[in-house]
Amino acid sequence: MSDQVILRVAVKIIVPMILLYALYVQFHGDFGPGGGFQAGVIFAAGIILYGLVFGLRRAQKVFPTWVARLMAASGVLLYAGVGIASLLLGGRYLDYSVLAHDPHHGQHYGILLVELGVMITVCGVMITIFYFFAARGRETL
Amino acid sequence: MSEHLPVLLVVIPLMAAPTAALLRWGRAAWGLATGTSWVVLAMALLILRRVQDEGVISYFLGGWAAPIGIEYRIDTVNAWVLMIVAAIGALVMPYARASFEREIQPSKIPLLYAGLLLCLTGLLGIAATGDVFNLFVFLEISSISAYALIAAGPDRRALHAAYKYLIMGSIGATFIVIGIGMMYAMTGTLNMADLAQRLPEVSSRTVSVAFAFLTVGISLKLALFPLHLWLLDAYTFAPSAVTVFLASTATKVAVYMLVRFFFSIFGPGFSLEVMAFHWVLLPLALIAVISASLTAIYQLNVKRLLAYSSVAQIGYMILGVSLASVTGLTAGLLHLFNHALIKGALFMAMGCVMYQVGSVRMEAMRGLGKKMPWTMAAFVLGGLSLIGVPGTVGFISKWYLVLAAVEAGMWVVAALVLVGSLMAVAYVWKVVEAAYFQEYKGEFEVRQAPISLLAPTWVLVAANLYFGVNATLTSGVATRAAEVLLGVGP
Amino acid sequence: MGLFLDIVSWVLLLSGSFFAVVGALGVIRMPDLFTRLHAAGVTDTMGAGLILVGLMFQGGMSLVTVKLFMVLGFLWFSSPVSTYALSRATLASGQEPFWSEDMEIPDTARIPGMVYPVDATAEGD
Amino acid sequence: MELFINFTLLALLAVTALGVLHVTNLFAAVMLAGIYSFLSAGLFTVMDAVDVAFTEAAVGAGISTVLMLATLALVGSKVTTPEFRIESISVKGRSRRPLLPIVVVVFTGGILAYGTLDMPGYGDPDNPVHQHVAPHYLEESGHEIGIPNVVTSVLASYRGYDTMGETTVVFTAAVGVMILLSALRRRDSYGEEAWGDEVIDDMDVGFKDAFGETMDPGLAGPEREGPEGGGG
Amino acid sequence: MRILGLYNYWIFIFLMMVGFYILISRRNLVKKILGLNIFQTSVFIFYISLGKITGGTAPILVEGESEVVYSNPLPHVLILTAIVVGVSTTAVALSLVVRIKEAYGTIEGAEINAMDNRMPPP
Repeated sequence: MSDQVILRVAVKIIVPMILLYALYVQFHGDFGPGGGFQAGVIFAAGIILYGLVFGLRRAQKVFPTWVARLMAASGVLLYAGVGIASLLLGGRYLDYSVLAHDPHHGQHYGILLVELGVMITVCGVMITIFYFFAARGRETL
Repeated sequence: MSEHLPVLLVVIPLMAAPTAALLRWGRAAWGLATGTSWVVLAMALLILRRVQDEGVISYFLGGWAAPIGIEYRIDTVNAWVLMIVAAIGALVMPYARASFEREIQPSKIPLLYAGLLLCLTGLLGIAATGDVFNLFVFLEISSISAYALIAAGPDRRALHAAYKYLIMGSIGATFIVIGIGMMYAMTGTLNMADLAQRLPEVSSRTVSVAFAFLTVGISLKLALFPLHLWLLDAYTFAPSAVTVFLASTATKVAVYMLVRFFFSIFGPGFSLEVMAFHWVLLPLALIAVISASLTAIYQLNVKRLLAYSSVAQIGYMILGVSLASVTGLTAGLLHLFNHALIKGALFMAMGCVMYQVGSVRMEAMRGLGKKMPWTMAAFVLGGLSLIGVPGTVGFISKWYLVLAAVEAGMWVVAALVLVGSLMAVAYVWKVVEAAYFQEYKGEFEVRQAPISLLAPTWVLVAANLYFGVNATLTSGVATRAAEVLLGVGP
Repeated sequence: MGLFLDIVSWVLLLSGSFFAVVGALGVIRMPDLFTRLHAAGVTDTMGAGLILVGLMFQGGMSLVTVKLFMVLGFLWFSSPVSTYALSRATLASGQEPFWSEDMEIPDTARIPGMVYPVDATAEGD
Repeated sequence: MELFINFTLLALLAVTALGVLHVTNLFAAVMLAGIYSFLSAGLFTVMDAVDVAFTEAAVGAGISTVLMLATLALVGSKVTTPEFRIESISVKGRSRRPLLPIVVVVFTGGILAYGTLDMPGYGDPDNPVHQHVAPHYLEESGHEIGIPNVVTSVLASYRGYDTMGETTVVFTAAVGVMILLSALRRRDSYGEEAWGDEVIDDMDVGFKDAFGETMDPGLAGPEREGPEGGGG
Repeated sequence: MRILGLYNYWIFIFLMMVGFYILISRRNLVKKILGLNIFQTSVFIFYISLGKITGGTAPILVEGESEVVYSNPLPHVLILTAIVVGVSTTAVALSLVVRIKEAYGTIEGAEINAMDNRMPPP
């Protein structure tokens, strides 16, 4: 269906708002409900919405498959890497207190990085899964 | 750095998995996976040695003390299971290269290594953790990767097998979650040691129900007799290397979970006296041994035959556990290790056959004794070990099992164990007969399996023989683990 | 003043709920998907809208009101679009509304390439 | 008031669950399952679990439903009618099917209900769960971690290792989906012919199905002389 | 009063069992997954209900007020993890269903079983 002007215009307006909202959820997670996981899902939902309306090919131009795959892997690596870093700095695994001169700041940095890792992985994974399902459908049709 | 070994053991394969998934070439992923698995094995051995020297290792993740944060708590039992899983992992990874290259589409191979590494991570995580919810999380890592790995098998029935496994596995996991939730509701904690302390104070109907749900949930993962149907198809249709890995590790870890929950968390007092679980598990284990062995005799597919045999062997392990004495538990825990060696060797031999012949049906075995002498010799030795011929590891575990049964005064049980062994003679003989006493009728030349497949197979066969002769090492550790579980001895 | 705001807010909340119920009834009672969509639209615009405005009065001059305002804006933007997409998908899947016999479908409302049964009967006559 | 909301939501949940059980069209079932997730998100909010509600709404009602719909687009949304099933393939023991699940379910539910008898009452502040570990989080996280959302503190720091496991689970799902769905499509080789019914009776087809694809053609063993699968 | 404190749990058990029943009684593969989802979601509800304190509020600390009663955050954290695990399982299960449909041409468990039974083991 190529002539869905209304949908396209609406999606063009909504998608940036969704992505922005995802970032809000990500960084507001310390003060209210939200966090890496929800943000990742919402971000992915934005891209998926774009893909649903504009088609898989255009979505993959905006957000290539390899990027999604890289994100899926690197989020986990970031999370585990924070653990390794705290280990190298002399703490226990995932002990954020050693990440900065002051345990309080260390915890803040740690949580920030870790939540970022969660968001990156979740976003990458959800988009990858959607791409794979959608690509399967295109072959069938 | 050595104090961080328990967590590094799990985190290193965890970090290797995404890296492997990003690699484009199967060989590179293979190198990474193999290297990782060997490092893991080295660490597991170090941990086992340290636990034996120094006693329980406790590691607070994130630096938060036990009930507040998550704890890794490694005693002899954990270290033993970690060693088994790591050892099989270290042998399966080198084996997987040739096997995957023959059975799997090339573009997917790096992903399969990632899957194997994740499965390894999950199993190690289950075995290392001292927190019940963390156990569930790692259980799911291993299960989800196992579903995908099984579905990668070449036959379309692999898909259905994986689906059935997924459904049963998810029911099992959900039951485990319900059990954990009820324990949490009564005690307010998730830490195993803390639970063990608090549960006796609140023993009640809720705790009994939690116990029941955990038992059923773990039995599903364990493929204990009436719940074993998923295992047959899963082992039959999975890619060869995956079958080797899952058959020799996944069910072992499930047995570990069972003994951990029964003996360490609920405590022998509650499990044995209040719930009397052994009177439920003992008959089931016996039925598993007899019926699965009997069915195995009639199988026309060797992988399926071995899968039935696995169900029977799981029966032996549970039999040992449900005898609930030091000797019985020792037999069960020894059989964890021994069965991993036996089934690893047998399934690896079948992987070699699959590689060269393309089928593991009984007809395909005809004349292979001459065509693939090393492969079939490995199978014969593994088979002897499965039967329990003296001089092999199989004998050691059967010996302890019969000893435990006699100790408990259950002569019938001891006799049934021997009957099970006789049945094993029957089904192993069927394969041997086809391989050595029938002529090869195929039209194309069958060659010897490549060395990269034969080497891991023979390492396992050699281990079968070595630990069969020199059993002091393994039985020593197993006995100590049994004593730890029952809370007797040092 | 506080009491007055409270009364206003409750009036809005209750009337919003009334529209929501009417919409729900419509969804159940209407004969086909398009008319049901029409009923559902009542819930989206009037029902949810009035309830949100009522809540804004409860929230007073705070961040909550700003957020509610954004929710309202989003709702009024997205619900017509989704209704439109839904009806269009229904048309594309082959269900057509109860066209009255002699009704003309204006060209602007047609989906290019789609065959309308009404035309077929008209031509047949 | 809270009780009333609670009760309404629970009743709606029950109706929706029964609806999923009842409807035969998969599309409707998927939408009802999405509604179920949404209602449970509402219930989570009532029970003060705002983070969980948020996640459930985003995941259960959002991503899950999208994935389900994507699947339905690929597999079709009609449940095959029973008549067709009997006609095409006879399944032995069909008549005893319906009884076993209901027995299992009633039994399981009964045991669970029995287990709740000794459970602490709902919402009671004296429950063991509120006495042991949780107070530490509520009282100490303020100065140990220093962020207001305790759930985030526990999630990312106290039980950060669990969350790492969770991230790995998500990644595992991606690996699994990639393994499964990057496969070459195999429909041409046997998907269609297996669908026709008389062909499958031929034993050799299965054998060819199993190995015709990935094995070397020469390696499928002596049984390869079977018919080439017949007309699909 | 005691029973009143427990009735919630019974409703959750009812919901769980409806999901469980869908899971084990339906033969359609997608329907089974829906049942699994409902089963798991109901277990989540059960967990969250454990953490609720009557009159409590969401566990987001309010500056300077010491009299606030917060609900227990630990079940929330556990369930956040469990939800993620659930959706991961669902994704893998659905891709399996897609592959099964391609390979067998159907997603009815009974038909697939019958097809499997007619094939010899490999």
